[in-house]
Amino acid sequence: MFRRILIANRGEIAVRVSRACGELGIESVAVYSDADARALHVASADRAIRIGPAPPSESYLAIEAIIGAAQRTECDAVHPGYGFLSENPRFAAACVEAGITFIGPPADVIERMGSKIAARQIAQRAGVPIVPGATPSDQSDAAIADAARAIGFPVLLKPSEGGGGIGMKVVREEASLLPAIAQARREARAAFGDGTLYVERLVERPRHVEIQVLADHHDQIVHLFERECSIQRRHQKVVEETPSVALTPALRRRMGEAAVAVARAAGYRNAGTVEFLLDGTGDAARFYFLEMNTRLQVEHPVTEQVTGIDLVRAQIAVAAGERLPWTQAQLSQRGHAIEVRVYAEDPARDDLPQAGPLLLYREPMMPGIRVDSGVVEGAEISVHYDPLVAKLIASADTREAARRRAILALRRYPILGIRTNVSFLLALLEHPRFVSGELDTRFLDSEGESLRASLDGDAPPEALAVARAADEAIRSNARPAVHGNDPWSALRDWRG
Amino acid sequence: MFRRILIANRGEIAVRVSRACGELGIESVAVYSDADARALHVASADRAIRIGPAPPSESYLAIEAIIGAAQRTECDAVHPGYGFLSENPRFAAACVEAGITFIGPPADVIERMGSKIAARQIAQRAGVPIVPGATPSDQSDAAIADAARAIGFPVLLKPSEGGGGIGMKVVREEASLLPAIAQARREARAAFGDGTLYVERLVERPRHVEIQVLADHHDQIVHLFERECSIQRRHQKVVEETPSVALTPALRRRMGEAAVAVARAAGYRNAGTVEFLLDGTGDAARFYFLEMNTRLQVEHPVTEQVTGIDLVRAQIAVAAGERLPWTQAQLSQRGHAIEVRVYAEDPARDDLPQAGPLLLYREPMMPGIRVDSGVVEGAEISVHYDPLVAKLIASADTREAARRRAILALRRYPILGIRTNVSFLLALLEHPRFVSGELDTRFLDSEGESLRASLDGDAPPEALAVARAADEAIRSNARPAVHGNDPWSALRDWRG
Amino acid sequence: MSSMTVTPVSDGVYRVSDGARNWIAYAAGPADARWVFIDGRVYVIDAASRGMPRRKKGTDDHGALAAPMPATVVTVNVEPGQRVARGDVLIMLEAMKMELPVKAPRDATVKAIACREGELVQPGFPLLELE
Amino acid sequence: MSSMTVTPVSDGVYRVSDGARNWIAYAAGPADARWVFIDGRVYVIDAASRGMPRRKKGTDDHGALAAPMPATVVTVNVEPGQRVARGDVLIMLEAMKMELPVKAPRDATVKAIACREGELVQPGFPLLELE
Repeated sequence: MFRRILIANRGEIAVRVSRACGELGIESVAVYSDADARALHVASADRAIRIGPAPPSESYLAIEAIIGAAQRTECDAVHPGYGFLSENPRFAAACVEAGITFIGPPADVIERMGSKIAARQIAQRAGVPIVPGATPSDQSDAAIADAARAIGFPVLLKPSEGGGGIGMKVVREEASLLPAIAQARREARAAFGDGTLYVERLVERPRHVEIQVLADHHDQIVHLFERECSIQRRHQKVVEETPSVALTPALRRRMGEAAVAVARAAGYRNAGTVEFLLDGTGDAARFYFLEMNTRLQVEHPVTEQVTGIDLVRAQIAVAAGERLPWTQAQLSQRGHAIEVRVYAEDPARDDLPQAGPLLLYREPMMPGIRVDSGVVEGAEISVHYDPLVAKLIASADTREAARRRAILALRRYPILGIRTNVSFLLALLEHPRFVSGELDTRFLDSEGESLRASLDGDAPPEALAVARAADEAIRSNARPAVHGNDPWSALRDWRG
Repeated sequence: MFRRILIANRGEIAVRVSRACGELGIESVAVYSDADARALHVASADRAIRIGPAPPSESYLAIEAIIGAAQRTECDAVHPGYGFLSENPRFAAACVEAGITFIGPPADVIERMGSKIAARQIAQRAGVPIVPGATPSDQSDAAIADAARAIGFPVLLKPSEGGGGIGMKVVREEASLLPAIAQARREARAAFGDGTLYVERLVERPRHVEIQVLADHHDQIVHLFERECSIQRRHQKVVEETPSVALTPALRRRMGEAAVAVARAAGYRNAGTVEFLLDGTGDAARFYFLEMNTRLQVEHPVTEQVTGIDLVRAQIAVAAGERLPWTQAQLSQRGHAIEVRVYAEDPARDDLPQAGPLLLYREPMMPGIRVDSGVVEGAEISVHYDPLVAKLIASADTREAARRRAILALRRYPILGIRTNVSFLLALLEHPRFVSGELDTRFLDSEGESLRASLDGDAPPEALAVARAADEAIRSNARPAVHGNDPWSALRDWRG
Repeated sequence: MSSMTVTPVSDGVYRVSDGARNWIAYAAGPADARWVFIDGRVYVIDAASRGMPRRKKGTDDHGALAAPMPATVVTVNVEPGQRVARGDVLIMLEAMKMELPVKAPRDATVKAIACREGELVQPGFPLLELE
Repeated sequence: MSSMTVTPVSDGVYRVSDGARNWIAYAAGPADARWVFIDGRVYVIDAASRGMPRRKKGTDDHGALAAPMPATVVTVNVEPGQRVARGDVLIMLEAMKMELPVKAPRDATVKAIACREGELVQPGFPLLELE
């Protein structure tokens, strides 16, 4: 087992990993930028080392600085968390060159699965379907129309160079096909200076369902079942849960086997996630490989809650060469878990990210509630990094009980000083379509406005009464302005 | 289902029950004494009602006051928590008379199982063994000696009127029997004015293992497996866990069936616990019925964590007439959970209870950690009630992982302003006998001193450095003396 | 309006009661922007208007649109004199790894543009003016 | 002694570093009894002796034994003039549902008894005096 692990990340995931190290008796080393000198992830680790100024490119993305820190602190492994360098094959390779174990898959696997084209080829070779589609080499109207007919309606015409939905056209029947091709080509040319079109089968109302896999260095691969992450906005997940209401035991087994097949074909090692688009629900549903994330996911806790497996501990054990201690048959799902992501953002203003001090911040502590966070009251949500404040995970025996538990916990989760999406999450958890589980990846596009509309409202009498009482309390008892002028700068170098 | 439940308790269990109500969409009504007007359990409920002055006899034990409060707030049920009136048959009967459902067993069952003699008779009728023993009607030396021989060595001679270990004599062989009888009789007479002796089989190094049962009003009874509570001191449990390392599947099944048999023989309803003394470990072990607790236990969370069942929710559902939703075969244990009780007491001074303000109080929030508490930073641990601050429950896939997790969490559980047993609990969790699971009910008697001895120690340099830094911080930033003079008394009756 | 009793529980935590219902509430912040949390909702209540609350709105629509936070100007999509419709994205900012569209709060004509692409702007910095 | 750097994290929370090791620490309380928590241990450090800490002991052994907290006197087990041995239970108090034995801190003779059974005593109240 490792003696000392450097955690090449910040925020909640750095705290999460350092706790796993603590439980394993491994020393943890935090790295931090100047903006994070007072961050919880730094204080939580057994050692801490500055790696650069606030901008990620000069700190959390600076491969040399991080490798140097790991060498100076004599770490024998590096955990990359998620985001930042976690899917950077150059970083994984640099760790190996420096004689440090990278807790994740080998660099070549990261590279391979990081290429959408290569990853899809691997999936296809493993017999796992991808969404049917092609960029016809003959880009004439007739050739594109033939390609569309071969794929079958409804189809999506996309600029080959595009992204983010710009210039996409849905074609549902033969009659509108040729006009749509012409229009799509014009728009593609206008937006990207290139009229080449990609033709793809349109999956209507798809769900995002992903499978967690775990592979050791002894050719054993298991999956830890699914997570449904259909509630997303601009490709950012907001709510995740497991099990998915859309899966039946047979479908779950098929998807699990497909994910393991992809991992095996890729030569995968450690924890990873195979993302699928799910078309329909139940035994008759079709699923298509989307991509593979070669790292721990933000939403890993729902899997931990429902399987009883600690994924971070498993990652460390696998990286240290241990065998997976369970066979597929020994793994099971029990109960239901829902994760909601608490973001520093203002739902009333286009989800504008918020930065500022947490004047008051109290996490709800109740049975079945887990909060993974990297902040404490008085901390500052920095403008430099992503606005995730915390993940709240509610677990219970049924989906409905977990949903109610999440609601109760959010109602007891005061975050003051910056706007957050807590009230938005509450409205979402109470939306009839969420209650019934009728989800698809466009849920927030179609329901977001109505959810936001429910947020406005004047302060009720009880809030006004508290505001007044707080006047009195603050007058007699001035609470420290922790984040006003800095009384701390004089505190260095006390001799102990 | 109920519309509104009055919680006839305070502290962590009142908070726990009001959260279960919130999850079920049932309104909760808190009761409070004058000492608890600012308590968390009061603020956490949907309604709150004062029931009397601080002494329990005039508030939390005042049956009339509580029934009156339930009637005034139009509650249709009462949850008694544990302690206070939870095992008082007059209270259960008074609820029924007032037309209010008592969430617990019927009054006559409470009464029957509250009598040690009646409870043992029920157990024996149900075919469940009790520790062999008798009070010979002939109290001559010869008759007592015959009784001792019949029971078999080692035996315990106890004053029939006694309690708390005073005047007890252990006899291991024939040779010392008659002198011991004479001495025990003398001591019994001196201590209690009555020399009548009770002769009992001595169970050496017994474990305390209890079985959780749950019975609905449709004759269905299940058990939710065991809890081992051998770590206790003066009959107060300190650490509880499940599963017990002493049980094998066969023994677990036998004990579970015995507990269900006792519950069935008693006409039991709702959640209850059958306590056993366990002699030995594994398939060959013997177990003896001790008593039945006709209420929720303090240590119920470990069962919840390992079975995935919410016991408080189940109590409410059963009291509302619902059927148990699972058969025995559907219930299972997964992983391991350890609960440690955090008490306001000073381990360095004979565990003297501590009262005072929580100057700083931050609960550790990490994966697999649950803290059930009834306090927040700034609250006051009152002299009037029991010194339990919180219960910390660590869950993981193995006992060792749960133990390490509990240790890590206690190391991140700052409680300042009053002494607590946190450092004692840490020493206990690291004791080689705890690590290996070699427990018995005299563990703390035999190991307590050595555990306490490890607690002393001067402040290390890092603590001194922090104390100095805090001087600076406090000078520039005077933190409010929340519990100094009362600036709050003027805050009543704001018009909102 | 009903009579409210406020009982402090601890630092920043209050119990509010209207005689029947009971709430746990949290408050913090300065008098001119007191933050209050009750039951999952946050209210920012200003001192002057205690009893006359208003949700603080982002950019007051006085013609000038300002940066809401430190951000980089990614694109400026309009020119002075251009007619814009309510909801049009006028400027795209980037901060905290996310794109932040600055939208027209109403139909209007662009009067002046006060930033350029690539520029780092501070909160409150006027980005452009509408007529 | 090594050089310690203390960095505040937030209200009452500090990071301490000796250049190699790192700790998260919590502090609260007045200068004459500053409570510090590090790694599961609590230290109460007085101002006068910063750098010369002592664990605050309960009853200073000046002969008089005092009640540690508000409590009821359940039994008085000794009489004036009686010889007692270290560890003997002299008085049994009850508070917070628990019995609190007041034990002899050393071998001594009871000089005077200042309380009686059933009495409610306040913290610091002298219960009895040893010679």
